[in-house]
Amino acid sequence: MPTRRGTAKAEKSAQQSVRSTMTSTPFSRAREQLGADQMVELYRQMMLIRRFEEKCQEMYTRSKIGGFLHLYVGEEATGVGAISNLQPQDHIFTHYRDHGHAIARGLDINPLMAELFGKDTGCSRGMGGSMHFADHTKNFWGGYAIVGSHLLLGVGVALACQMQKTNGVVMVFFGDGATNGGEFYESLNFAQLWKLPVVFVCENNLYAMGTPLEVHSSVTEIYRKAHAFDMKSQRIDGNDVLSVREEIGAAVEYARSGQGPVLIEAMTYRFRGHSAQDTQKYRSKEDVEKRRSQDPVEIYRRELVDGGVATAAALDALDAQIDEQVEESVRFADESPVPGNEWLTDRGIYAAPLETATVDPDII
Amino acid sequence: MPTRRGTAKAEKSAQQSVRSTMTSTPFSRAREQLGADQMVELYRQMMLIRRFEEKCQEMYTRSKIGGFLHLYVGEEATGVGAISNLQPQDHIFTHYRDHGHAIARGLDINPLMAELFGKDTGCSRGMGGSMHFADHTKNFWGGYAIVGSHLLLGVGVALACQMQKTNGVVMVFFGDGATNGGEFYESLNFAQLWKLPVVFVCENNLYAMGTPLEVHSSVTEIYRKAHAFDMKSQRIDGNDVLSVREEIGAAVEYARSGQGPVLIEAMTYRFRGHSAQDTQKYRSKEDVEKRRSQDPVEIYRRELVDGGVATAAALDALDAQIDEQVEESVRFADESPVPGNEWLTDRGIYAAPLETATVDPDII
Amino acid sequence: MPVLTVREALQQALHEAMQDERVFIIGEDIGHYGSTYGVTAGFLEKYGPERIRDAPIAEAGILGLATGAAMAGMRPIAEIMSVNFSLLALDQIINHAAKIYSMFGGKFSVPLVMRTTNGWTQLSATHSQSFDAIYAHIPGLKVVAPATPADMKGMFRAAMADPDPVIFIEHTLMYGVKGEVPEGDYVVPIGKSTLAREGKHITVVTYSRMVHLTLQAAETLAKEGIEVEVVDLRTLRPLDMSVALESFKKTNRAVVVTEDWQSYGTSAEIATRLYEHGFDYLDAPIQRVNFREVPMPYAKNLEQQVVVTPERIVAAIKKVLNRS
Amino acid sequence: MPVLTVREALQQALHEAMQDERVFIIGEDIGHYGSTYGVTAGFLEKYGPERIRDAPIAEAGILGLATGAAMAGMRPIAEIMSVNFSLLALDQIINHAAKIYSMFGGKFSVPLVMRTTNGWTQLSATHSQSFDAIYAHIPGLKVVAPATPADMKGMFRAAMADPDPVIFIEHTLMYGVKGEVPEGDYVVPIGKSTLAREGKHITVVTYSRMVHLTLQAAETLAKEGIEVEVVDLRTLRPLDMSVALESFKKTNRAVVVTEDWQSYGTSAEIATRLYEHGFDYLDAPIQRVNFREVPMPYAKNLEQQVVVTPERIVAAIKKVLNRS
Ligand SMILES: Cc1ncc(C[n+]2csc(CCOP(=O)(O)OP(=O)(O)O)c2C)c(N)n1
Ligand SMILES: Cc1ncc(C[n+]2csc(CCOP(=O)(O)OP(=O)(O)O)c2C)c(N)n1
Ligand SMILES: [Mg+2]
Ligand SMILES: [Mg+2]
Repeated sequence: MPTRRGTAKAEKSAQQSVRSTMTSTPFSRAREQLGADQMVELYRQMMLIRRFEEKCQEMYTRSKIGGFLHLYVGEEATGVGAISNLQPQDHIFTHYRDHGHAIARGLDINPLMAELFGKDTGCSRGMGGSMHFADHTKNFWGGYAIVGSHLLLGVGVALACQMQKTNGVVMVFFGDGATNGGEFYESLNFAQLWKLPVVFVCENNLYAMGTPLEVHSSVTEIYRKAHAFDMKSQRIDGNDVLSVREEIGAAVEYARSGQGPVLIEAMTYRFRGHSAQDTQKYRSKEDVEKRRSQDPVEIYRRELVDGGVATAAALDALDAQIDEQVEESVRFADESPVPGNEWLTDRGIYAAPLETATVDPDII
Repeated sequence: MPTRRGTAKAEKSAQQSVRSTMTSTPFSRAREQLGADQMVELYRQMMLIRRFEEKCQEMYTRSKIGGFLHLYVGEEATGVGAISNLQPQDHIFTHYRDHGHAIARGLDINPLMAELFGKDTGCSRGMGGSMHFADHTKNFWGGYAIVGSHLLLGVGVALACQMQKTNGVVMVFFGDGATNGGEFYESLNFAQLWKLPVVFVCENNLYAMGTPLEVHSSVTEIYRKAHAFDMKSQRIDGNDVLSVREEIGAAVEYARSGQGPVLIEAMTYRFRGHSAQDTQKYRSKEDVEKRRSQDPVEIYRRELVDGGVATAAALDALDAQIDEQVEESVRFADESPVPGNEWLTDRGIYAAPLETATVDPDII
Repeated sequence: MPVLTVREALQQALHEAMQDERVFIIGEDIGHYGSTYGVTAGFLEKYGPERIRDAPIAEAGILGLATGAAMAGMRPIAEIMSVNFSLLALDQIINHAAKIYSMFGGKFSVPLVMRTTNGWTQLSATHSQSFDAIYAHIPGLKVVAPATPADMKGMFRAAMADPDPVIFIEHTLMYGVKGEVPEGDYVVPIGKSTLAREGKHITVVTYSRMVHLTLQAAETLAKEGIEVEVVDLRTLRPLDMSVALESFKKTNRAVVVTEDWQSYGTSAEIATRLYEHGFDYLDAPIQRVNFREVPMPYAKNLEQQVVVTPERIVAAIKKVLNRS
Repeated sequence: MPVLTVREALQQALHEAMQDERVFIIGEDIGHYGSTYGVTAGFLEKYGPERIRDAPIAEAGILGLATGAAMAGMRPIAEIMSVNFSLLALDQIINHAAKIYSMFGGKFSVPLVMRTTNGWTQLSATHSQSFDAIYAHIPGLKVVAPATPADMKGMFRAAMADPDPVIFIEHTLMYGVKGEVPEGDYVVPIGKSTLAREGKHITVVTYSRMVHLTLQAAETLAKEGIEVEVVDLRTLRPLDMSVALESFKKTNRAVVVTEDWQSYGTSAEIATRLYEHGFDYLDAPIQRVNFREVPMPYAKNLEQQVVVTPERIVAAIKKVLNRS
């Protein structure tokens, strides 16, 4: 099982690799191509996701947040690395485990925390909650909670991009468990058949809820599912933000060039339970501890310091700033008003309510 | 495009072939292993299907048959060759184009014609019509009319076979068009994941209704779709009954041995429209004529005669017998009573109707 | 006014819709095959494969792609050949198209039109269903089922102009029905029922193909001096009961005719609304005429008894009238 | 009699069912995860992976396989974690499980039990729906939604003994509800409604979790001298109205309480049947109490207004009583 660059290497289908191999390392290339500021920015995003979600957990325990809470803790490198390749005209669709993708796309965390608190200032006006973050100004089309079902929406937006000639690319995130439902395959066929600009990013964290990969899928190398459609695909190490950025960057360029979609399987691991309800009897504490000791955020921090990109002191200062920012988001959410009752009328359901209402206003 | 043994050869994935290649021909091997009677029996079945369906067309024009009528004319070699490998304890599921499979499985044509006439003596008591032939005594589980949807039922029966240790194998027929819907992929995953004894037989006749293969599927070699599941698969010439029998025979044995499912793609062609309503503007008359000139039934007949397996006179006599049999089925159907009104009550809907009825008996 | 068939009226509306570059059609066998019921015949040749998209047999895919494209500024028309197959797309329709506007706080909208057909003709159990009640049950959708060529055209235009997902229900046995169709910018708003025939003795509330059968029944009864008022609902969601209630207040008696299974079908909601809002005007229980509640048999002798006929409508009307 | 929770009663019934070798359970996260709502916790360890089949996230597949296996002599229990996901399996359920018996002339049967859950708790629009009306609309299915631990056990046994497909609807907010449960061979037949509370002033017809909320409302009203009779339908298809009508004839007034959207929901059919068969006993229009007809909002202040509460039931009852 691939874990970290240097310790293990993600398996790759030779035929499917979307970029040529080089002798330098992702780190050295990043230093050249990205520069220090950008490299620290990736760290900042990962750490912001981490701290934001730790706060979410706390707020959930304190019943400030309701419903389901699916944390991304441990998987930050995948979302941050992947999304760092996108342009403003590009698009994102994701599932219920959507906090990380939203933050990586640059959504302000105040409306995110407010969303979790069910407030009117929330990014979805308090109507969606944790599973349904969205921001239309950032082409962040939202988190969806029917497993596998949103892939088709992403492919639909890609079709719009192609027909409108916007040069936009759609990135769709989903889990390993989402690759067994019919809608996944229909998505791949449509995307490849019509050569649509989609990058499918499967975050393979080895479990679908509590069902292990090998119990739910006849093929455990998810990237190989693309072979049924002649689609380019690749398995990558999802825990190394720089290599994620590179590999998925190549996929984004491929899709943007009009050659068709790509399926990326990013190997990763979630440190927390599937949702706040999970007792995690399907995996051992030792396994989880072992993975936690290879924390992608920690390791990247060390790399930055060891590689001379940033000083520990600078990163400490950044961390403190992040903590403050997260605290501020809680204050913002706390002080925000709850959504109004117009959401219980046709005005809350339809872009164009009709004269004859569908919701009886006189309902008891 | 593979057509006939000798003129073109069906493409095969080397890795996927389920039987070892030999230097002798299917014909010579058949003569050794099957013997003349069995070889003629295959001819008889193909010809019976052909004549039965020509009669169906006639009866449809005369409004004796209603609804949709999807003829198998031109594809007989696939069904007959495939099903000739099955034992009594084996099972068949098929789609709405089910006449050929039913006859190849040995269903008496009298109840089949009666079914088409909507009679009580029909194989499905007149409740199903052309698309829903079935016979529980022959493990012929019926034709289904929601494209791709019945594959899952077949996999479910295979699960029962495995759990009940019956040693039975399930053969499921469907078209090229059925391999794009989600249920197809879910079927393959379940079957491979649980190593179920299923032989999936895709009859690739190059069109889904009027939509050409390359317009509906990103990969036009359907057998390759099995690669997403590590499933054995193979493309074969579906127009040569003897090679169909051999190739699918190997697949059946593989499935029966407990090693898991196999996907067979049989290349074939339907001579008639998709259904009786079809104007066939999506293909040229010349194409159809060309394919008709390579009629699998005719060619097999010539092979039998040229190879000295049967005399032309003997086959003529057989044909005459078939004609008579088909006429008899029309008489039988004509003279049979229509189904009774108990089908309009709970007795027609439930194996165990309840005291409280779901169908209001006093309905106007 | 020109007389057109339902098919021709729809073709006109579709051609008009195609003037908008954001519009495209996605569905099975709409192009190369020439369209199952002939509505989009010639469209592939005229508009090309970019805009007339023959889709794989993947109903969830068709609806999912159309929904996504609609969110991103296109105006897709998704065609599901038969409503029976739409079950495969219900997750997309109910969990996405109907939810996206409110679930994301009104930030996205889904200007999608899904065309589909009810119908039967010895097609047996899986090809003869109506799911009108399922669609009409879902907040977030608008559901229309016009009966006349004019309404087909006018309501299709309204559907295309609407920024919300509209389920547009046609009927395979109605494509040949003829009627006058106004030319030009003719729009019939969603959510407005209408009177299909004036009468005074009893109100029949119905929609889609049943309007025509009810009118036949009304003709028959007119000869016996019974004047039937026929209300065509045209839209199932939102359900505009104003015309029906107005009529009911005059006639005090009603029959509801719908071509679906009775229990938990559309006639239940329609009847309940009549009872609820017309309670003080009620002279007799409302009769419902529907499919008999069985999977549709293939055999013609049985099918004929399952489906609604003018005779069954006449019988129901007489039953209500005799009662008082 | 032992007092059990709904969860425990179901567990008992499931363990009993597993005594039959033909029975197996197929569903998502029923095994390794330990069961989403705890019902099948420990089953994998006890019965092994052959019979406790953790399935991929493929709802159509789960139902399709279960239907096929049922046809071939097994007695599968298919679990769909939440009814919201069952939309993905509706084609299998409606076009296959419900049709196979009659479509093939009675030659095959489908002894399948599908367990699934309604429920909500700030889960937003796609995780808080009820599709009771959709299932209850389909001939060929039997649809039950018991309210008490005893009925859960007794009706689950009846469902397992039934050779037809049974949709068994549970509720995530009801697993902890306690009640007495008879031991041994206790069967509650499908299709029989029952009286949950005797009263004389008004009849409330309801089922599933709403029974408990209605009983709470009845307690409140009892203090004001209003005696509410509560009918628990228990089965939605077939719909046994005998107990409700009997009660209605006594009280002449009724409220229908269901936890789904009002329009075209289960309350429409229930109310219509009351009107149709109780017409001569009617003193006032029937009130319906349901979900407000919107996709469920996440925000708690809004969700609380969408869902049915004892207060809303009380208000509806008072409205009906004041009217006459
Ligand atoms: C269609 C559907 N079935 C079941 C569920 C319940 N469910 C929510 S998340 C989940 C597991 C998904 O696993 P995976 O795709 O690997 O994503 P991960 O949570 O691991 O990121 C399940 C079964 C659902 N939301 N939708
Ligand atoms: C789910 C579904 N969608 C659409 C249809 C309508 N339809 C019936 S047959 C058919 C084409 C199927 O093509 P293929 O699978 O290649 O089989 P063939 O008819 O060529 O044997 C279509 C679109 C259907 N019956 N079911
Ligand atoms: Mg996962
Ligand atoms: Mg085909």
